[in-house]
Amino acid sequence: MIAAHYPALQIVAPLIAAPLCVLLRRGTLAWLIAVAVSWLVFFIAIQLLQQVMASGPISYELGGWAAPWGIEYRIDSVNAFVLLIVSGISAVVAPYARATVAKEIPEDRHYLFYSAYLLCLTGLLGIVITGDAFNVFVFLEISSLSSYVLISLGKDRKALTAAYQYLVMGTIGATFFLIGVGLVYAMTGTLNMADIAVRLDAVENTRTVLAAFAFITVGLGLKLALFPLHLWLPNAYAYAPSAVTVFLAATATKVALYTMLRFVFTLFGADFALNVTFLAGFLMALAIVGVFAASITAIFQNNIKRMLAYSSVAQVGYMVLGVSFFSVTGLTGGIVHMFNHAMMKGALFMALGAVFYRLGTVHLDRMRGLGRQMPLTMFAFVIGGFSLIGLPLTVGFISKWYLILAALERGWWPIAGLVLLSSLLAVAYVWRVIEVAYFRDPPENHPKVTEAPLSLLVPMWILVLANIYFGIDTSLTIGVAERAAKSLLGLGG
Amino acid sequence: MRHHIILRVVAKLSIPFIMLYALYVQFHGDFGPGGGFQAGVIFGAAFILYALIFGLDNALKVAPMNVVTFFISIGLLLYAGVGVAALFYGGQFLDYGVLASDSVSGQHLGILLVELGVGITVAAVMIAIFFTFADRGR
Amino acid sequence: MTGELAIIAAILVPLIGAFLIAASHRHPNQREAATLVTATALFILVASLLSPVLAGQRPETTLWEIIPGISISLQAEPLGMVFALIASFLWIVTSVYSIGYMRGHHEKNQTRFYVCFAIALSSAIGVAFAGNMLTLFIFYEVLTLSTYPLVTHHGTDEARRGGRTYLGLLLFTSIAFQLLAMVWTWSVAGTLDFTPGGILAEHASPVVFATLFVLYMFGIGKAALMPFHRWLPAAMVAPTPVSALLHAVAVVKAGVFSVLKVTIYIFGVDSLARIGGSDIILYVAATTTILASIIALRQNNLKRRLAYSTISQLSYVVMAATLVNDFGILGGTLHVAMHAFGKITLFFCAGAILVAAHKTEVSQLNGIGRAMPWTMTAFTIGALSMIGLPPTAGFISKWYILLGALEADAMIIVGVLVLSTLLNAGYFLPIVYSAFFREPDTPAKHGEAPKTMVGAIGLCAGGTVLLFLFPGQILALAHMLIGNVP
Amino acid sequence: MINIVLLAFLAIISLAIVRIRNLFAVVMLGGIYSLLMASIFVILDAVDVAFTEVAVGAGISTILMLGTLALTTSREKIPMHTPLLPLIVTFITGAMLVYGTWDIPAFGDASAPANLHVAPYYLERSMVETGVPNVVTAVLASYRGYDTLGELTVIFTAGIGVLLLLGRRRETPASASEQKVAASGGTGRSDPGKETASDDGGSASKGSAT
Amino acid sequence: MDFFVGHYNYWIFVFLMMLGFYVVVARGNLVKKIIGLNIFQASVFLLYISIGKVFGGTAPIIIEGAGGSPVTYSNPLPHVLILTAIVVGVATTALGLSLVIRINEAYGTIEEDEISEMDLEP
Repeated sequence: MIAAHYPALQIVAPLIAAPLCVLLRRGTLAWLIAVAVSWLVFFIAIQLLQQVMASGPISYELGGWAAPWGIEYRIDSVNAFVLLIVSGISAVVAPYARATVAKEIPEDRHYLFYSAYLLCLTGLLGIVITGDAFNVFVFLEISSLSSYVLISLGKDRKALTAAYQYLVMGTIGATFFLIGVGLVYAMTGTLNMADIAVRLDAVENTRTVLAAFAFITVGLGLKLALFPLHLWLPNAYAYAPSAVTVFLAATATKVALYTMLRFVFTLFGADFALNVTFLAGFLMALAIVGVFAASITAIFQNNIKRMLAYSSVAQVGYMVLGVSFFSVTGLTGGIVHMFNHAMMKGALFMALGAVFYRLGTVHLDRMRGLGRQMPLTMFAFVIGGFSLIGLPLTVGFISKWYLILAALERGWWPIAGLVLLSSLLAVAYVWRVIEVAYFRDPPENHPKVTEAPLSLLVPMWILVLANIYFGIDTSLTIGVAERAAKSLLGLGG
Repeated sequence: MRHHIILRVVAKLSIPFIMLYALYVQFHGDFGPGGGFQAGVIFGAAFILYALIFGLDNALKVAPMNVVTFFISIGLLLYAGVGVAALFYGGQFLDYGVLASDSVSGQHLGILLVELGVGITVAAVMIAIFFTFADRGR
Repeated sequence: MTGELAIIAAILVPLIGAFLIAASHRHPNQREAATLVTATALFILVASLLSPVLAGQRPETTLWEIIPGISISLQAEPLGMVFALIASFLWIVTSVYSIGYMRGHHEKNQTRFYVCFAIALSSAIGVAFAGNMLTLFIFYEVLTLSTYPLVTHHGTDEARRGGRTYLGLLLFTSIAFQLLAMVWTWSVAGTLDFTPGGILAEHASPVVFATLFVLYMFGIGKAALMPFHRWLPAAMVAPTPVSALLHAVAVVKAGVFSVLKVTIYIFGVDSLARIGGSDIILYVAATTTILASIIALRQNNLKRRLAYSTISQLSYVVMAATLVNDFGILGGTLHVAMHAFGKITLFFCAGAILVAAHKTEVSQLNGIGRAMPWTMTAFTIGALSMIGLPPTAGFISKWYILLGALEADAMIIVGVLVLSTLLNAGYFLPIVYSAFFREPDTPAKHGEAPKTMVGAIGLCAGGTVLLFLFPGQILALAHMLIGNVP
Repeated sequence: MINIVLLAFLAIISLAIVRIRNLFAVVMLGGIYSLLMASIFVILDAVDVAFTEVAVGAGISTILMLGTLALTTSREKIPMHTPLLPLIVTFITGAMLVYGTWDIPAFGDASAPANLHVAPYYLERSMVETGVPNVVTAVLASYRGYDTLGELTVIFTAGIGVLLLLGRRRETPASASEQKVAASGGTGRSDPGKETASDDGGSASKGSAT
Repeated sequence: MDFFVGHYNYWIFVFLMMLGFYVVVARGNLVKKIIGLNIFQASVFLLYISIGKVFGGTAPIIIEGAGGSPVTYSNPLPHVLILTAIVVGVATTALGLSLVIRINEAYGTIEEDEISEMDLEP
């Protein structure tokens, strides 16, 4: 009986937990709740994924009102997978948060912090799970508002400006999205995604629908930090509290990309996107330029968190590139890279969080000789870096493989070449850190640092091992991603 | 402004009525315009007015911060609680129909409760935000 | 034990060894004992595979699927056996040698050194026994990464720069060309398994076929074809045992081995001969041979001279492969082995000279033969082998390559071979001459290097001669190889 | 017709908001903007929305703005250069929207898809199914109750956020060390600070009333 | 003319949207940006409500016993959506303003260019 309500619980559990944290007013309790809830939603997400893979899409009508009149959850292989990513990351970040939060946030705010964290989780899950276009907007705002707050809690005052910048750009993005949905509603009279998909065909060639498409993609592009719209991301990730950076970097952009996929493929349909708009071309160009611009910028960063933030922009480029092929292989690559990137960036930012925990900074020269002082942390960083570069036996390699394959399938071997070259840029910026950490002597004038506490190392290494495991056994990731890609392209699944 | 006798008197007189009006808006929302959200804002406005006229300290005496935050959570919990209750009565989440013997009165009850939840949280949040803003100013 | 198990064990043993070494980092003796034991165990394992392979069996095992349709799979076939045998045998020698060297030279981070060495060996064996291109690629990359810390071992600015060049070039070539070629092959042929006669011929158009061949050849940067050879001299900053590892045991050998493997099992010799596409590389290799020799001629630093000599010697193998006929393959395969022994001898000598006499420049070697007779005799043997004169192993392989060139009646290549032989003579014999027949500038106050080192040197020099006298086993393996080539 | 006139006013007011640099005036105009918007909503039969817009736009937002101005400054600096890029971006966006509205069903058209597909169901059935005459309330609280739950969560988030950002600190050593901000705004001001805030509010609201 | 009447609302909405958007992207004063954001969002409310208007319709509150003459109502759905949107708007404003206050405390200014100058010197 309870299994029937898993979809609702997925969202309601964190949603109820958030005010509970505020009621209890105890940091530790709030943390325990956060951990418990994260694990619960992770468990539910696994159940849902199995259910979907076994017996097709699930629909859950909220308030018992049938679909076009009420709001429904619609879970298929695509968003079940994204739910798994988000909740999985949260399940490892929540335990990780304890130590770093204790260090970075005044003690009397902890319960509020965890409440905000849970709200962010609620928002992200809510965006992914819903089958209603307007409902996406509501939960988008929940996640956005909470992430503005979370980011602004960073120790550096730049965190405030970063959060403000994000707030402005994020709100613009959300409002664009809202305009788009409004226009769609004006043309179809419905807000239910499936319903829209059906009724759009009739009015597909009107200017209004075209405009709607433009506004929705741009709006989501802002949230996704697609190349020219990425300006908010680097500072936001660089100055946010460690735990927040890990969580957002691993989940937020993925969710935005998922939403874009959902609207482009499910609502408007691949043919519309390909033929009426020139989306594929745009996306590909932006993706390529973005990958190179961001990677090159990353090479010149001395604040390593900032460096990885830029690399995140580049990685978003890879995902979008995969999507822009509009082929099963390409989409598979893009979708699986969502998962893989969550793994690698999670691990990397966790390692940096541990460094920050000990050093109080993530500046490159302060990391000299860290390979000896924090061996486990830095080795985690190394493996994460390999994964970022796309070396074999890591998840990064799998993503690269599919992207190149997709390019070659279409006969666009120059694209494949560019992808490979860009991954060499990754070598450049990853190796700066590795060299400094392992082949330089630690600075004398600074006190000797020791290895990070276990509460940081364990979650970090869980993700590191995930990087390796899913790099050598891709049956789960590729399996789901391929099916998701097929379902998006309307080839069943 | 603490010295403006007229203002004080007017405020003293009007605030109860504002609150009364808020309640009216709250519970008349089913029939006329209005509902939990508007009611909450108006209710909050009453406190804000109080704080403006009699100063923040007195306002905080009437509505201490931790009480306000308590209500912030309570409202949301009430709303979500109604939804969960529906689960226990064997309906979908937020399906008020199952809350009472017959569907319509169930709906009625549910709507009443969630609107109340909305009202509480909105009012509390408005008060909290204004108080923190004002508090920052000193 | 069965062949399948032996293959897997051969890859696992060095890894286990690495753990043991790391575990005993506080007790040098225990650590080095672990190294030696592991090395010996590995050699025995590999040798145990020899007889079944010679008997015509192809023990193979498929582990799990990495990407739908492509698995990690291992197979022991003649070519791989040659490489594996050399690598595992020379590891023993190198370990013996490096114990003396590292102690005599008081290096730091010795544990990291031995651990990475073991991992490198494990991956080298993996390359040797790879059953498909993906497996080969994976181990190839692991080899690159595990040798990087060895190259950067000293951690000085120069070392870091060298390391950067080393890693940069190897990763660049492998990712930009090899990976691309591999994915392309997969999307064209739908398989990456190494199959006698090749997998591409019937799927790819001549243009794609040729393009892919070029991509592969440059993609295998470890074969040091110009213009991607710079990493080899750059890696000279590393300690001598590492140079030995790079030049003889694992790295460059993995390169030329992959060249042969790809030529034979991905493209197929006769398909290449029929469709063509190999000529470009043939001439690139020829040019590399000559240029490298000329550069070597002008190097005064002994190790750099050896490095450039290696580059030219590697191109022999590439040439041999791209002659695409039986003798070529035969010669190439043999040369992998023969050059290994010759070159390791030379490097050990260079190291011994460094440790004992603290000399690095060719010009300093006058009369050193008096002080270090054993070392310099070994050096002479190695030099002869490089030049390709009897009674040394180099003669045999070079002979077959020559035959190959004649059969392909590529007179240019014949000319190249002759010329390069002269050049080799030109940059090795003077050293030998001045070492024995010139008066020392200053009376030498040093004797031979530590015993372990001299022992290792003797072993290698002996090997070089023995391979000339009894090339039987390796020859047999190589012959099976052309047996496979229809 | 009155609709057209009010909309014109709206446009003018917002132009003024863009031009004027005294932020107090701007905030007041913002209040008027909301009032106008609300009256338009009334004309467009959206009474609930109008109600809310007044309460929020003219009420809460204005108060918050004034509070902020009291804590910061009320003069906007004149930028030295007129930014070109924003203009271009704005015009592209606007052009795209005008283009988009070309095919949109005419305003007030009863046969527009929006008024034919889902909405009629609510108008017909809500009374029967929920017994609530105010259809907006019915849809808000029941048919799309989940949206409203989300909406409430947004408000909740805002509350938590403001408390996290500005909430009074219980002086623990942790928070003391955390005091990175130049204490100016935090502690420097004394009671009058708030007084001015409310004072401005009072006078200004008189101003808007007249 | 009909076309004009039929699209007037939307064009006003576009105009307001542009103004608000311009203020947000062009102005350096953080408070002004927030105000711009408000105009920007409010314009969208206008869009939705205009979509929902039906000529000759009345507010969607069912009048009891009006059985005889069928009453036409305006579309309630956009109203619901906008109620939510307004709330989201005020929430954003509140957060934005509190950020502005904190920024002012940390930097002593709320002008973007001055802040970025301060951020340049580490």
